[in-house]
Amino acid sequence: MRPIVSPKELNDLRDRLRAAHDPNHTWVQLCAGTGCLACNCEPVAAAFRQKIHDEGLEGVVHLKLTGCHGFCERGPLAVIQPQGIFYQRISPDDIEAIIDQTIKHGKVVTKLLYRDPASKTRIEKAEDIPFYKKQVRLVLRSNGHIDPTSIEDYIAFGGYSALAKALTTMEPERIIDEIKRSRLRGRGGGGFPTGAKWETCRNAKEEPKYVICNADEGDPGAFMDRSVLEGNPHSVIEGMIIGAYAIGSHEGYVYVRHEYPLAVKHLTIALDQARELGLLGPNILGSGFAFDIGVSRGGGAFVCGESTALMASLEGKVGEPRAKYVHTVEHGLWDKPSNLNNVETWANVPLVIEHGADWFASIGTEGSKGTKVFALTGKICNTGLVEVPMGITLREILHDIGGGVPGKKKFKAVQTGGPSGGTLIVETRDAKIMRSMEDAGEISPGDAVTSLLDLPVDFDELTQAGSMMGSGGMIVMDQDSCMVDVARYFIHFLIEESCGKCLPCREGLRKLHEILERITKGQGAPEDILTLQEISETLIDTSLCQLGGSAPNPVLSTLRYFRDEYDAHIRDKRCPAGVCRELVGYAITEDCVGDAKCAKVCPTGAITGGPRNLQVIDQSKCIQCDACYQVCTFNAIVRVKRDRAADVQTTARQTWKPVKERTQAEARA
Amino acid sequence: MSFEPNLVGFLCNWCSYTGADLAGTARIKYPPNLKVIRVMCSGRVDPNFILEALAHGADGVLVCGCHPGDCHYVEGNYKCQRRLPITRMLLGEMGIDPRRVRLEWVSASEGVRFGQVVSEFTEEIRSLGPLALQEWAFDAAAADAQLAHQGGDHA
Amino acid sequence: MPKPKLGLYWAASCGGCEIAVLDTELKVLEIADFFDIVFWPCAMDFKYDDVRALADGEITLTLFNGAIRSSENYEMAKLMRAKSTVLCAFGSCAADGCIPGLANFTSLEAIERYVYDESPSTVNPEHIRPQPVWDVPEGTLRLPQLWNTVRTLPQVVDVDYIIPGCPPQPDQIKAVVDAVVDILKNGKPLPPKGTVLGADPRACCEECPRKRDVKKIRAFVRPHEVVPDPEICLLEQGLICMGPATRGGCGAKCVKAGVPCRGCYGPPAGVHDQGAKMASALGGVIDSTDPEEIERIIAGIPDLVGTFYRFSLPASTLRRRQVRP
Amino acid sequence: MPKVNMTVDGRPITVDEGSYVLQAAEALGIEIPTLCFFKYVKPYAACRICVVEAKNKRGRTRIVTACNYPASEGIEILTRTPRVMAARKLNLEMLMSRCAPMPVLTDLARKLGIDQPRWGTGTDMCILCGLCVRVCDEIVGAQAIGFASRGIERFVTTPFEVDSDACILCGACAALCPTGHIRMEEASDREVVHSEITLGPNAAISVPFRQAVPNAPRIDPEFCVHFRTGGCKVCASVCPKECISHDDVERFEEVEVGTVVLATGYQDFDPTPFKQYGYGRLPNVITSMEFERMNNAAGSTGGKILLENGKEPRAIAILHCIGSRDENAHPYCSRVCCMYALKFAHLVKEKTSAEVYQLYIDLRAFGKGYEEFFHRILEEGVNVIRGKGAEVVSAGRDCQEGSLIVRCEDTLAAKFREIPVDMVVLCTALEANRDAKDVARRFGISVGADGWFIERHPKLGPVSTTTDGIFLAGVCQSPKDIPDTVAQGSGAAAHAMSLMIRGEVEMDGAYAVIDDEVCSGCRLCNDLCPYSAIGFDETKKTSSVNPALCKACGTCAAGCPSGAIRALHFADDQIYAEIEGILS
Repeated sequence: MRPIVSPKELNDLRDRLRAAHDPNHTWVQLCAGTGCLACNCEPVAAAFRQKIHDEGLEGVVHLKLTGCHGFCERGPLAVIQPQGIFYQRISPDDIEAIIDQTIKHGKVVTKLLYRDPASKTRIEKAEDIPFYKKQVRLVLRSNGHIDPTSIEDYIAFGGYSALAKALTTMEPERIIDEIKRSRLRGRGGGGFPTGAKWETCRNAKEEPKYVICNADEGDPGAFMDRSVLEGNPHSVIEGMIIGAYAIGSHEGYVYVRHEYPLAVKHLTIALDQARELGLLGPNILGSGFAFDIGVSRGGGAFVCGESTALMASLEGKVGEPRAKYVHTVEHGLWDKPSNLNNVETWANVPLVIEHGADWFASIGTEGSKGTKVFALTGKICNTGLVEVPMGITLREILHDIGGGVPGKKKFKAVQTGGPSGGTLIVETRDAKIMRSMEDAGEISPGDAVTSLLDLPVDFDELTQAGSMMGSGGMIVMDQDSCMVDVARYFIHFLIEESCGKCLPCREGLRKLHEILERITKGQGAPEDILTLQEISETLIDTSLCQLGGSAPNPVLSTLRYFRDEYDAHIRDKRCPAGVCRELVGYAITEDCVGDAKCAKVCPTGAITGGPRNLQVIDQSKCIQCDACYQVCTFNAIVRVKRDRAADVQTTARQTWKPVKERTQAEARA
Repeated sequence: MSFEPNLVGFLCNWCSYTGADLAGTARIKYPPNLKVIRVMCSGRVDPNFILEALAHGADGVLVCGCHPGDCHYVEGNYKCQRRLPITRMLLGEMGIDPRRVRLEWVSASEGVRFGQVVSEFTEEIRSLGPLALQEWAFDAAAADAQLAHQGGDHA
Repeated sequence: MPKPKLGLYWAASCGGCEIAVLDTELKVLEIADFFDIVFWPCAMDFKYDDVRALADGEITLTLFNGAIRSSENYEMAKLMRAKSTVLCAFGSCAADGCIPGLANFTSLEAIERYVYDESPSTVNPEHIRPQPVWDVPEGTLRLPQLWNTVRTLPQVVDVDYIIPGCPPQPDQIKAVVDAVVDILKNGKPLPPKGTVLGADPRACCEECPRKRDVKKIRAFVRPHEVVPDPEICLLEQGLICMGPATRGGCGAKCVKAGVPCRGCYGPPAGVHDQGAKMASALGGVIDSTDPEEIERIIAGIPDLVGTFYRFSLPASTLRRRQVRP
Repeated sequence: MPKVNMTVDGRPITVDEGSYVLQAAEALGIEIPTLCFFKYVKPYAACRICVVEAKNKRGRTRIVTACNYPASEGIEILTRTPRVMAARKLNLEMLMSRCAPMPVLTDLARKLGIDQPRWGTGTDMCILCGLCVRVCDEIVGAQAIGFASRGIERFVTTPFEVDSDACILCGACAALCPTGHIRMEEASDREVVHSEITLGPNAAISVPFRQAVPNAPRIDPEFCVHFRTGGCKVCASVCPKECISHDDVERFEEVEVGTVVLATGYQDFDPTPFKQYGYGRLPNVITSMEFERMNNAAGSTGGKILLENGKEPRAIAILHCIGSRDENAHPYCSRVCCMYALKFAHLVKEKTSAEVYQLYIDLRAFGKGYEEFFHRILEEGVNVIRGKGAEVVSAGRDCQEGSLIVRCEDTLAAKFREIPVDMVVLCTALEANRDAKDVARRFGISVGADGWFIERHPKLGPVSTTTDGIFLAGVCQSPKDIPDTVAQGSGAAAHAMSLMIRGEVEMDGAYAVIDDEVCSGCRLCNDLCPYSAIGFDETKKTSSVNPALCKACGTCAAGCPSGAIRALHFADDQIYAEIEGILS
C-alpha cells in the first residue's frame, strides 16, 4: 500500500473505500472476540465460509470476523447487514438456515433471535435489546462492525480523521486545551485529568518524551482493554499519535499482557498497517511529525499495571514500583518525561478531537465526563462488555442491562475497581440489623443506607462510597457470597501479586490474610476487627505504591457494609452465606425427592439413602465441598451452621415423606 | 727465516686498549707482530680501514671491542659486530681468506686474554702465510717493457 | 688567437661517453666552432700519427674515456698525456674502471679460456689464441696485448681532472664545456688539479626526491621481489641503493625511475672505497644484535662485491680479486 | 543549587532543593529511624520505618518516607506524631513477626517503645532491606546479587541461586548487611600467603607503608572496586577536600635537568628456585626482608617474632649467603648480610628466648665497630657455625624439637650437623634491578656483568659515570651498607652540585662534525648515535651533530657512506695516515 502523505489523500482513500461498498451485498459480522471464541465461534465461521462457497455466494456475501460485540453471555453472535438482524447462540448447524432464509430470501430465523425474558418476545435488532438499549457505545462504537485486522475498515468507518484534524488544524496546545475542556479523566482507575497530565508532560523540560499505553489489565474479571485492543486497535493507536503530537513525543510504547495473545496480534498487525500507510513513522500524513510505537509484552505481574513498575519493566528491570514523589510525567521511563494512559483513555482521545470537547463534556456527570466501559461478570444474567454514560445508576447497569441475578437468588453486592476496589452493598438489608449496628456505633449513620443500587456511577461517587472506579471490572455477587470470604479472597490475590519491596504491603497483607482466614475458620476474636482496621490504615498510609495503598479496600468496604457478617463469624461462629467451610454444615431437608443426584457427586461418599428415598449426609464424612448444594435442583440441601446440621438432618428424617405420598397429600388438600 | 706476519690491530679506547695496557703492565708475554691503532670505539672501525691496512701490506687485521652489552658507547660494539661479517664476506669474494680479519671482545680487565688473542691470531696468520696482493700497484716499467716488445705502434 | 685544440679518445669502454658528447645536441656545434678538434677517432678520420705529429702539450684539452685494459690503451694514454695540456679522465671507465674493470674479478687467462674455448658459441678445436706478434711473409703482425689487471687512467698516467659518470650526463658535459670556454676566453684560473668536474660534492641522495627517515634494516630484498613505495627511500625498503655512497650529479635518474642507484658516478669526495663504505653504512643500520640473525641478513645481500663495486673495482682499495691458480 | 526553607518538628532549616528530608532532619540532629537507608546508595524507601508527616504549602498532610521525600519550599515535617509512631511501630512489629530477634530489630523496637511485639518473632535472618543488592549494583557495579521471587516469598540470592562469577568477592554486601545474614566464605582452597610479605595494609586505598614518600594514600587498582567494575567511588565522595580522582591516568612529565644522580637501588633475590632451602614450600622459611618487616613495630605482628601459627619460635636458624658468593646465583658478596644477620640474632635474643644459629661462610665484619658487635653477639649466646646451610627440610609433624631441620657442615668442628629449628631466615642476596640495563641505556652508562652500573673508574671515579653529569649513589653501583651508601650519595650530590653551580659544562675536543656541503641527507647515520646527538634538519635536508651530546665514539663517521662525517681527532685521513705509518 502506498503511504498517505496528506489528509486529503486520507479522505480520498476513505471515499474510495466507501464507494466500493456495495449496498446490495450482505455482510455477516461474526463476533470473534475472546468471549465468542470461547463459545466456539470458529466452527461457525468455518461453516459460514463453506456454505458461502457451496452456494457460490462469494463476492456477494461477505463474512467479517469482528471484535467483541459485548453480549458475551449470548455468544456466538452475528449481525447480518445491511438488515441489522442480530442472531445469538449460533451453532454451525444454524448456518444453512441463515444463508437460505435470511440471506437468500430476507426471512428472519426466529429461533436465533434474542428472547427478552421480561416481555417473552423475540427481538430482531440489537439496538432494541435491553442489554444494548441503555448503553452508549462510543469507545466500543466500531467494535462488532469492523475487521480489526483491516485498517481500511477502520478508515472507512471514519478512522484517523481525528488525527488528520489534529495534525493539520490544531496546535499541540490547542489539543491539550481541548482535552482539558473535555474534562476527560484517566480510565485506568485513578481518574486523573488527562489534559492536565499531558500539559505537565509537555512542559517538562527534558527530552525525549515518551507516551505509554498501559494495557496491563490485571484485575480479575476485567476485559475492557483487551476487547478494545482486540476489536479496534487503531482507535488506541490514533489516540496515542494525537497525544504524542500534543505532548511532543516521538516514541511510544504499548505495554500489554502476554496473556492477551489475540490483542498483541491485532495490535501488531494494526501498527504494521499504520506504518505502511505512513500513519506512523517519520512524517505522519505529510505533517513532518514523527512518531512510532513499540509493543512490550508484560510477564503477567499484577503490580506492573502500576505506572512506575510498568516503566521499570519496560526498561527491562524487575517490575517493582518506586516512590512517586517525583511524578513520572517529569521523570518516568528512562528518567525522561513519560505520559502514561490506559487503553480506554487513549481510545477516547480521537472522539474528543473529532467531536469536540463540548460534545464530550455533554455526556456524563459534573465530575466525570463521557462514558465508561465495564466488564460485567459474576452472578448476573447478561455477562458482557457494556459501555454506559457516566452517572448511570448501578440499578440500571445491573437490572436493565445486566438482566438481574440468575435464578431466584437475590443481589447482595457488587465489587468494582478490581481487587483493590471495594464491595458495595446492593441488596436490601434488614433495617433492624442496620439500626442496631448504628446504635452500637459500628457504622456511622450516613452509611446506614439500605442500598446503593441507586448510586450514580462516576469517579467521585464510587470513591465516596468506599470503592473506586478502577479500570472497570464489575463483579456481581448474590446471596451465596460470604463477604468475609470475598475479602479474604481478594487479599490472597494481592499477597500473591505484591512485589514484596515495601514492608507494609508485603507483611501487612500477610497479616490481614492471617486474620481473615482465622475469622472464616471461626477462630476470630472480637479485637481482630480493630487490628484489621489498624493494619489497613498503616497500609494506606505507608505503602510505597497504590497496590498496597488500596489493598485494604476490600477489607474496609466489607467491614463498612457487612459488619454483621464479620460479627456472625466471630461471635456466633456462623457464616450467614454458608460459604466458609469451617463453619458451615450441610443437611438435606424434607424437600428431598430422592433423585440421589447429590449422592452421585459427593466425592467422599457421605451421602446415602438409595433411590426415591431421603438422602442423608454423614456429617463425619462431609468435607463441605458444596458439590451437592450446587447440583440439587429442588433446594433440598441447606447450608446451616455446622453444629446444627445433624439436627436439621434428624428433623428431616422425621418429617420426610416419599414424593408420591406428598403429591397425594397435596392432591387431597 | 720464518714468516713474521704483519698485523694491524684496531682497539677500542675503553676496554681493549686498556686491556692491552693491562697486558703490558702485567708483563704478559705475547707476539710483537700486532701494531695497534687506538680508536674510541670498535664502532669507529670502518671496513675501509681494514682494506686499507691489507692493501698497505698487513697480513691480518684484529679488531677488539668491549664485550656485548659493556660498550662504553652503549652499543658501538654491536655496530662493529654487524660490519665485520660484511667485511669478511667481501674479503672472501675478493679472494682473501676471511680469517685474516678477526673481531674479538676484550674487556679492560682481560689483559691475559688480550695476550692470548694476539698470540692465537699471530699463529693463525702465520699459518695462512703472507697476503701479498697480486698486481696491486701498477708496474709502469713492466708496462713500458711490454710496449717496447710490441714495437710500440698499433696503428 | 688560434683556436684551442680539443682531443677525444676512446680506450676500453663502450663508447657511450662519446655518444653522451653528441647528446649535448646543439652544444656540439658550439664545441666544434670554439675548438679545433684535432683528434676524435670515433667521429672524424684521424690517425695516431696525426697526434704524434703534434708538439707536446699542443692539445689544449683531451677528454679521455675508457679504462686501461691493454698495451694499446696504455700507449695512447701516455701519448695523450704527453700531447695534452689538460688531460681529463672522462667517464666512469677512465675514472674508476667501470664495467671493463669487472674483469678484475677474474684473470686474463680465465677470460681467454672462456672466450676462445668454453663459451657455447665458440668452435675452436685447435685452441687458437690471439698472438701479440705473428710473422707472416709480408712482415711481422702485432696485436695489442690485454692486461691481466684493468687500470684506471689516473693509475697509469697523471690526470688533471675527472669527469665521472657512466656516461657523464650531457647536461654536466655542457656545463663543463661552458666552464672551459669561460676559462679559455676570459683567462680565468683553472680549478685545482684533481678536481672532479661535472658532478656534485654531495652524494646522489641530494638529488633524490624520496622521503627519508631513520633507517633500520631487517632484511634485504631484490628489485624484482617487491613493488617499492614510490615515495620512500629505497634503502629503507630493503633495496640496496648505492646512492648514499655515490657522487651526485646524475640527477638521480635511476632512483626517480624506481631503480636503486648502482653507483656509476663513483665514490663521493673523501671516500676511498665505495664498496667498503657501503658495507660499513649498511652494517651500521642492520637491526639486530644476534650474530646468527646478522649473518642471515647479510647473506641476503645479492652479489655483494658485484653490487658494491660495479663501477669502481679497479679504483678500489684492493683493486682486484686475488685469483689463486 | 537553589535553596528551600522548610521545618522539621517546627525547627526551620534551609537545604538544597531536592535534597531529602532525612538529610535535613539529620542536619538538625533529629533522628529518624530507618532500616534500609545508606547514604551512598540511592534511597530505596522499602522499610517504611522512616515515615514522617509532611504538610505542604496547601496544608495537605500526608505520610511520606523521609529517606526519599524531596525537600521543597515551605514544607513542614513532623517526625513523631501519633500517626507516624503508630505506623512505624506496626510496620516493625509485622517485620519482627517474620524475622529472628536480631539486635537491629530489637534495638529499634526498644526505641519505638515496643516491649513485646504483638505477633512475636520469627526466624528469618534477612529483613529484605535491599542494602546488599543495591550496594552490589550501585556502588560495586557487579550486580552479583538480587531479589528473587516476589511478595512474601521474596529473598536475596545470586543469579539462579548458584555461585556467581559476577561476584568479585569484594564483601561489600556482607559489610553492609545489618543483620549478618550475608557472610563471606572461603569458596576454594586458596593458598594463604604469609602475611609478612606486604609492606602495608592490604586495603584498596592506603598509604603504601609507614615511611612512604609522599606519605599519602594511593589507590591500588588491583583491589579497588572501581577499577574492577566501574562503580563505587565512595572514597571520593567522603573526601572533604575532594582529593581523590579515579580518572587520573599515568602521565609523563618532562623535567629539564643538567645533572642526574642515579640511586635506583637493588632488588631482593628470590630464593624460590633454590629448592633446598624450602622457601615458599615449607612454613616458617622466610627471607631477611620478611623477617625485618616482622620486626617492625608497624608490621603485621606489631614487632613480635612469631611463627605462622602465632606462637613464639623456640629456635631460629639464620642462613647467610643465599644467592651471594654462589656460582649458581651471584658470585659477588652482598656485603650487608653478615651484619644484618648479626643484628637479627641480637633482636631475637632481645625479644624471645629462642636459640639462634648463624650459618656463615666467612664473617665479614669489616666496618667501624662491626667486629665489636660480632663479639657482643657471641657473648649473647648466639650459636655461630662456620659452614653454609646446605638444606632445610621438614622435620615432620610429630617432631618434638621443631618443625624444620637445617643441615650443614660445621667446617670448624669438622662435622655434619642437623639443627632442629622453628624458623629459618634466609639472608638473600642483593641483586641488580631487572631493568638496570634499560635504565643504563636511557642514561648512556654501562652495566657490568652482574647488572650493577659501572662507575667511571673503580678507584679514581667511583661516583661518576662515563656519561658526564650522571652520578651513582648506593647499591645500584654495587652492594653496600648504609654508611657507604650515604657516603657515596653525598659524593654524588657534591659532584652534581659542583656542576650545577658552575652552570656550564666543559666539553671534550673530540666529537663528530658533519660537513654540510657533503651531507646528502640520506639519514643512515641518524639512528646510529646512542646519545641521539644526530639530528636531521628537515628544511636543509641534512643531518647534523650536536657536539654537546656527542661522545666521540665515531660510529657515525664509520657509517657515513658519503664521507661527510668527520670524527675529530679520529678522522679517516688521520687513521689512514696511521695505517700507512705503521705499515711502512
